[in-house]
Amino acid sequence: MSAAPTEVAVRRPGARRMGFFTDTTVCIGCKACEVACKQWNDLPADGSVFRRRSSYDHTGALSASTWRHVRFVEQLEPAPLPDLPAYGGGDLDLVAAAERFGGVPQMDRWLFMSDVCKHCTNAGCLDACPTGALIRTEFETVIVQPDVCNGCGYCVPSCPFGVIDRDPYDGRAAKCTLCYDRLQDGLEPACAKSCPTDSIQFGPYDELVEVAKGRVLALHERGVTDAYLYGAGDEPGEQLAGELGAFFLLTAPPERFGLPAQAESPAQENGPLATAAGLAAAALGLAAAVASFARAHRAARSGGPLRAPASRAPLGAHPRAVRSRAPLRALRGRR
Amino acid sequence: MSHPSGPPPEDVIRSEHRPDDRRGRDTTPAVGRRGAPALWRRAVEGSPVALARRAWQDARWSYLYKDDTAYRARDGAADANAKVQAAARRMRGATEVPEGVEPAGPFINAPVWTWEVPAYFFLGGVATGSSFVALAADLAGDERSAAIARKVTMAAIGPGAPLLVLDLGRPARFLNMMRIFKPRSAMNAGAWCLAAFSTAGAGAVAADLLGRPRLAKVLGAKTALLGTYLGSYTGVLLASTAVPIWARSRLFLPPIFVCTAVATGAAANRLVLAATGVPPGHPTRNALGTIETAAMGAELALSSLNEQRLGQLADVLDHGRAGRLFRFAKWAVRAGLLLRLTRRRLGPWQHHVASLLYLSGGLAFRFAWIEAGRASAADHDAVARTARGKATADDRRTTARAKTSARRSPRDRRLPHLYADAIRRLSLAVESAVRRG
Amino acid sequence: MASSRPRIFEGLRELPVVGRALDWGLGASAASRETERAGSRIAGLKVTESVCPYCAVGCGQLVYTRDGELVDIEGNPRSPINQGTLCPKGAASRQLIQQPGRLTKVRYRRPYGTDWEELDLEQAMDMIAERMIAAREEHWEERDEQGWKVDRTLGFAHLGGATLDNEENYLLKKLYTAMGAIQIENQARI
Amino acid sequence: MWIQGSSLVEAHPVGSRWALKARERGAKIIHVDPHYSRTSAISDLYVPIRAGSDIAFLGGLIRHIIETESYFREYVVNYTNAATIVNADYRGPEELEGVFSGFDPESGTYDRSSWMYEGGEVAAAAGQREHSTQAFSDRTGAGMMVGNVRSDPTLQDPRCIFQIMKRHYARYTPEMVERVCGVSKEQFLEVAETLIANSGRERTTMLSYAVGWTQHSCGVQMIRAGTIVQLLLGNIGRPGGGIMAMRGHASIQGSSDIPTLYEILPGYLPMPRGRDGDLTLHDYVEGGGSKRGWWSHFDNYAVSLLKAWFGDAATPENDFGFGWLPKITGNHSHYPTMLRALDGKLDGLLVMGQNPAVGGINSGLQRRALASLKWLVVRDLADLETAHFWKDSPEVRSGELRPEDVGTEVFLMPAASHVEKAGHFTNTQRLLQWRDKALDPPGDARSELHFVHHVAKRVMAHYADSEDPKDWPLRNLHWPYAEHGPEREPDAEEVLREINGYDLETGALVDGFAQLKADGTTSSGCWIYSGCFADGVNQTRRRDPGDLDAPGGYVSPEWGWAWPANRRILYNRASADPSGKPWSERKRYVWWDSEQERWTGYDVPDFPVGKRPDYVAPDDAEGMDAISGDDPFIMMADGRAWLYSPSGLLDGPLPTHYEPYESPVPNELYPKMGANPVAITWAHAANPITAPDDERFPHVASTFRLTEHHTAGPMSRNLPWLAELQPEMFFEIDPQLAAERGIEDGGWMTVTSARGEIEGRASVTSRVRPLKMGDRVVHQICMPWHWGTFASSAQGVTGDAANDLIAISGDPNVSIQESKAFRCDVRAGRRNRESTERQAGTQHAAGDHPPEEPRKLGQTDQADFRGER
Repeated sequence: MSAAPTEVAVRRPGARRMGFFTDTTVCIGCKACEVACKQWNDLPADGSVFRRRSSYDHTGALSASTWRHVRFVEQLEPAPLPDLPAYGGGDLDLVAAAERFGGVPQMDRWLFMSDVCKHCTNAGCLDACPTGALIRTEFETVIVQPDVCNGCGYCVPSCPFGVIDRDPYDGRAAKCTLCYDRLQDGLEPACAKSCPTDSIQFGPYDELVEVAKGRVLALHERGVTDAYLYGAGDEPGEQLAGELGAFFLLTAPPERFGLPAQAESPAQENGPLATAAGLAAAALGLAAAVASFARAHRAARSGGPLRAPASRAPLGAHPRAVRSRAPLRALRGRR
Repeated sequence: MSHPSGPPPEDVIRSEHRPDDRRGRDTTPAVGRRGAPALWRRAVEGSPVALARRAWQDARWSYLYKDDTAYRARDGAADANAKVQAAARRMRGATEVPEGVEPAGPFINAPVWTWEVPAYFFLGGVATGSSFVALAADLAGDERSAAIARKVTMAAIGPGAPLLVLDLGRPARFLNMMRIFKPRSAMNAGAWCLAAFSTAGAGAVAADLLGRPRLAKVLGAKTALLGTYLGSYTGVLLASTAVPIWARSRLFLPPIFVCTAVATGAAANRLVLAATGVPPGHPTRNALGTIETAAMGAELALSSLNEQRLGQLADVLDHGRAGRLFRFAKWAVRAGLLLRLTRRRLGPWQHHVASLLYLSGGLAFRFAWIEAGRASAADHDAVARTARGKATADDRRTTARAKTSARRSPRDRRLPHLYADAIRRLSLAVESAVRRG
Repeated sequence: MASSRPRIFEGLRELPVVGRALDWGLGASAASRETERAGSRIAGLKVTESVCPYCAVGCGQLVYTRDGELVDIEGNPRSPINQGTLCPKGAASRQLIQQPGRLTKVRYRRPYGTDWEELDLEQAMDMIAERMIAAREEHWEERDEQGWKVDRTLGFAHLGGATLDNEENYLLKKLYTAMGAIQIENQARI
Repeated sequence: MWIQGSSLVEAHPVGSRWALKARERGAKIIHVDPHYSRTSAISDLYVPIRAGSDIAFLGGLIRHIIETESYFREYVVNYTNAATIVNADYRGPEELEGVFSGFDPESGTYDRSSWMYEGGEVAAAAGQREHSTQAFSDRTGAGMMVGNVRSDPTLQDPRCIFQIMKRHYARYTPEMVERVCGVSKEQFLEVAETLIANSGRERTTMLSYAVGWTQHSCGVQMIRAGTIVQLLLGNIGRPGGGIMAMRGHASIQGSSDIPTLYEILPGYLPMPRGRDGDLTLHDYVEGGGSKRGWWSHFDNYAVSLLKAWFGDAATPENDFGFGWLPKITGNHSHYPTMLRALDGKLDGLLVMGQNPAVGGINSGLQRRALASLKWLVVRDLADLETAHFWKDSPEVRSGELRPEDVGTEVFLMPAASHVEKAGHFTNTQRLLQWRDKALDPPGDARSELHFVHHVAKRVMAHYADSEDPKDWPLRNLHWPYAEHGPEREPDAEEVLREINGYDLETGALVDGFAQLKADGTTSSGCWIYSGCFADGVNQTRRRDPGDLDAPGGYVSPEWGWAWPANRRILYNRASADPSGKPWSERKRYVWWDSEQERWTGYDVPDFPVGKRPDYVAPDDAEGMDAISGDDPFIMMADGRAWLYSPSGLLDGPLPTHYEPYESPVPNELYPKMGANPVAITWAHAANPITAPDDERFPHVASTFRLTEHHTAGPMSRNLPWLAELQPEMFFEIDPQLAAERGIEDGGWMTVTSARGEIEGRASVTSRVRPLKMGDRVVHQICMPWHWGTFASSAQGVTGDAANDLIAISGDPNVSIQESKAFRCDVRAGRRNRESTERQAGTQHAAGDHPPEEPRKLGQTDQADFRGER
């Protein structure tokens, strides 16, 4: 499915939904996409640290200055270790294992996956943005308008995929634009263009989905039964954020790649219920306040247990209150 | 927001670069710029890109896996879709993370908000509560208390807006918050509500000072009604995120926040009124006492109920900074309740202390929830499990009804567009002014 | 699989007024003028066809320049070798040319000097030529120790060439051989 | 598709584009490598092997193919020298305990006469017994008399090459492979069966290697062994077959074709070698040329080159100036030159786009050598270790070198980048591709073309009126290049025209080397490139890919220009059977068109187009006439591919397994003969080598490349976008060894060798595995070598240089060092002194031989280890 036309902010005749199909089974983990993205969008390197147990991934995650990020998953064969979990890799302290079992498990697979903004149909960031900086384009992608964003940071926790982030120095939120500027001139996005093995494929969304389905079937025939699409081709009830504009072909559970098994725009999923609950509670609170006031005062007037010493005189004339006028006057005086 | 000290490294490199005088050629290092894509303008408007085929033809031309490969099955099998869907279901359908898979985070980004936001939440709550009190007092006929409560309301909400501005990454662009009206975004709605609330509240106070009690009453009532959203939307705001601990509390967070708001509002007013000479045993004071106690009681009840149903997710509520804050808040509240419910021995101060304890407890709760969110976002297992477990929790009752949204052909709204653009320009103008100044 | 569609939201969207309200602020009103004018910065620029300077695959590159300034380098889709793609190094080659620390003046370090000095290009060329000539004269061998005719100098040597153009290597080998220098080597030995 | 001794994906990511496409077309990818790399990740079959044991593995394949009779018999009999009978007194290592007949332990060299074909003989070209790379011509049997060699097409004769091979590899059984290489029998057989199943008429297998093979003490023989397998399976000269040398630099192929190498002239003409008495052009041609095959035109190429260099001054009377060319008398390659420098015997060094201070083997020694130069010229884009050694280097940090004590005068010159000058690169497939100039270089940055041109002008001016005969070449150097623009830049196309060559009578450009003559009426700067300017068009600038989807469209003959004569696949006549029909319709490439009586196909036929397949060369024929119609390998004197190499190699006619000269294990096959007996090392205290019995360095180390970095790093370490991708030097180590040594993943560890010690991060991973070799377990440590100690950019990254650990040595044929297998030890934690501190001062304590004189491992003695003991 595609986004509601009411969401589309820029309209151009004949514009179709465009997207990415990232096929991890042909990814070679070269990181060309990461660099090509930084080159075209002129983004800075964000620090060089050697990250332990990170295989060849030293840039960590998507950020305000890293819009493509390649994840590395070292998956091991159970043999020769007796009680090695079905999926090895990052879960296992190899040194400890070597000490415990005196064995070294074989590499089973080394999986590479180039992560990117998903350009969701139901986009959490888009729903959250209070300024309209985030918009849905004519290609049904989701972009931040740098001249509008005021860095409120609400989109950051609203993204179920941890994509968009606020730059600590610049103060604005930033993420992949699917090279909105290049698309205007019929150029494919920088990462897709550079990808040496076409692991990142770019094109009209519906065509990509057809290619992807064919790929899954082909892999199944070859015995790669783990292959599945993440974010496209699902039944309406089962879609990820109403289908992802940038979807993936994976061969391991999504958690291996830091992807949620299911996702939805938080605002759409929780907003209505929460608002209802909140308003109800508030109404209740207000009512309760009014009620307890009414009760107290009625009781006071009817000389109930809360009876004030003096008779029906209005509050202002209350003897003790008279004594305590000074502060009140002082209050006025200050004005 | 909190900025790292000093300029970003790439700016340092650029600033250290000495341009070469002898040759015109620009030798500034290409080390990138932050926060936005590079220039989105054509070098020559209306002219194409040299040596590039139009309409993404390059993408197709260079496409690697053509018909000469077995890259994909082409004969569209009848059950193709079913197979593809089944494959996905196998891998991500189960409600538990597969055995032996350690979720490899990070999955989501933690909220970037700093102290200003919870502080605002607290003050907003106090203001909401006060507005309620004002209305209640009015209706109960205690006009002077109402007038004071309205002043308290404004005193509380006054710093709210500045705090919000402070938290922005680009404070000078704060106006953009009202560039559009977008009910879908709790923050946008909240901003509008805050504006309306403050205006109404200010109006009411003004009316009081000008001795127009009737108008004051009306505006006060308006304020209180707006308060019903102002007091609850902060909870909605957090609940409408991907942060597990917030999202999974979507039915509880807003009520909890309302309770805190009412309680702290009442407590604040109780103290102020006492200070302004409303005697002990005065019905207003009594009412306020009842309200704050009841609200705080409800808050505690809801919180613990929520913790119960959150199960493992709630771990972040007991650990780290969030845990400490929560513990403090709870003990403060419990102590308050205790003081309230025991027979008074320490004179009027016993109840004042209780009110103070409620206030500090309320404040602590706000900070605690933000901290909890940060911790929860960093808890990879929690995020992964939450995503897997969507079928559980309160969704279970919702009936399956897959229906795509109606296709309404949207009318191009000219006026909002012009307004939005005006605001944007204004913001940019303010920003450049600030930059210059 | 557990359904995650936000049915409440979808449901609300169906409603007449509320439904419409849910989409307020999302349409055309949100787009800024800048966004509507967006386009690729290389549109209308001069392009030059080149070849990647890193490994030996020989990927074609397109170099976009604006009045003598480098704007963008990307793969050449017409090249049958890379079809527009590049590896991370090739994709970074704009930064190679505009790298921090790129030299634009001759740096000179005098014997026993403790720091760099700047040197005029022509003067540097003169000094280098003098030294090459001196080394040639000083170490000229007409015959080697076993009396064989060798007509050469072992006074100076050359390293490098695998990153140079063939034209450059050709002239280097031509000049060195004419000078009688034979210790000419490059990375092909490694 | 078979990848061994190369990591295609890591070093040539875009090359792997086509590997992936092949995989999606059903190809199987096999990767044999010491460590599991990104190449292994895309392979169907990954086989871990002990670094340096490849020949045992390949020999095992050869044996398996022969024993199981699964070789491509028709191909082997007709296109290779399998049937040829060899000299009666040839003896192989099986008989002589690890050496071939003719070994002289005294000099550690071979007298190769006994290796000859029966009836053949080698005209001894000048100085062939020296330890330096043999000329290309020599390797192709130049100067061979092969007129009346006998052969036995039934392959039964005990002295025919096929039978010799059979005996030679008889002991290379799967069990032996397991014991030597640590490759399990099952995996070995799987590889063998896959190769066999994918070779023959209908299918072909491509073999890709790189420096993982060349950088060994028997590197050339490893490649030969791979060649033999490919020939037995009929995979040479056919589409989807062949042997791909994946080269590492943009124009490293070009810099060998038009060499900045000491022992060859452009087009692989041998550099003249000094000898007793004058060497005339005639002697030179006699020694280098050949009566038969393509090299019979040797004189045309030599004379045309001299005409290109000395123009009108080169006349038949003065032997075209040949006599004035400098002559080599020994090994003047990179390492001996640096060793001379180390001993203060070298005045100056010009370095252009190379970083020996990091990329040079035993880089500590290289840096010390730089410090003892009088002057040093470095041309590069930015400052780098080689120019900076005196200011900051491990030696400076350790206090061994103090700037105020280093007398080297350094010129660091700004160079123009690839888009700031025009010119052409030759890529790894021999494809010449032109680059247009996109923008001017900044400031004083200039192209090397500009540099050499203006230096040349100064030098020639200095000698303009010298009387000294030795200055003749400089007085008469043909240097006509016009200058353009304010920077007075020469025009690269003018140079390319000279390389292509002229017909000096008409002044027209020649269309190919067939037109070159020996009478001085033609000129050509590099005969194999002749034709790159055919029809007066810069062929290297052609940019028409053609229709890639058409049959044979993948050849793209109109894109760039490939030497020779725009041929994309060499020896492509072999893609057709002896009768000229394609072996397989599916794999048709070049075939005989009987209607038009000519060879035709997708590519330019690598064969005389008119020569009928059934032409039989008469025994007394000379030149190309001596090549029969079914002899596809026209560069070889006998038109056959050589399974057995009677000439051209210094360490044996057949590859045989020797251990790396630094190996922790004995040679299972030839216990008496550990390493290659004729491999070169240089005795120098600063270049110690670990003795076989030395227990201190029990592990095998090997180096590899990363996708994110380029060679010695200046082109990648200083670019923030690349630096952040691989920020620190690291070592890949297997968990078992890590557990033993208490090394933890991500923590610091130190690797030590006889040369030095370097630190880096530990990457504890299953990507390297302990190898079971029979009852012995060997641990391998794999490390990238891209880091150096200096960064020219604030966001650049630094680290220890792997080459600080490695010793200078040499393959006997090409004197390339053994850097892919050496001995080391590891420990947890950081090093407690500078990487090369242990070697401080050794440059002054030279060994007992003049260091530039190479030594043979065959005659290794304790002196070699004095530096250590």
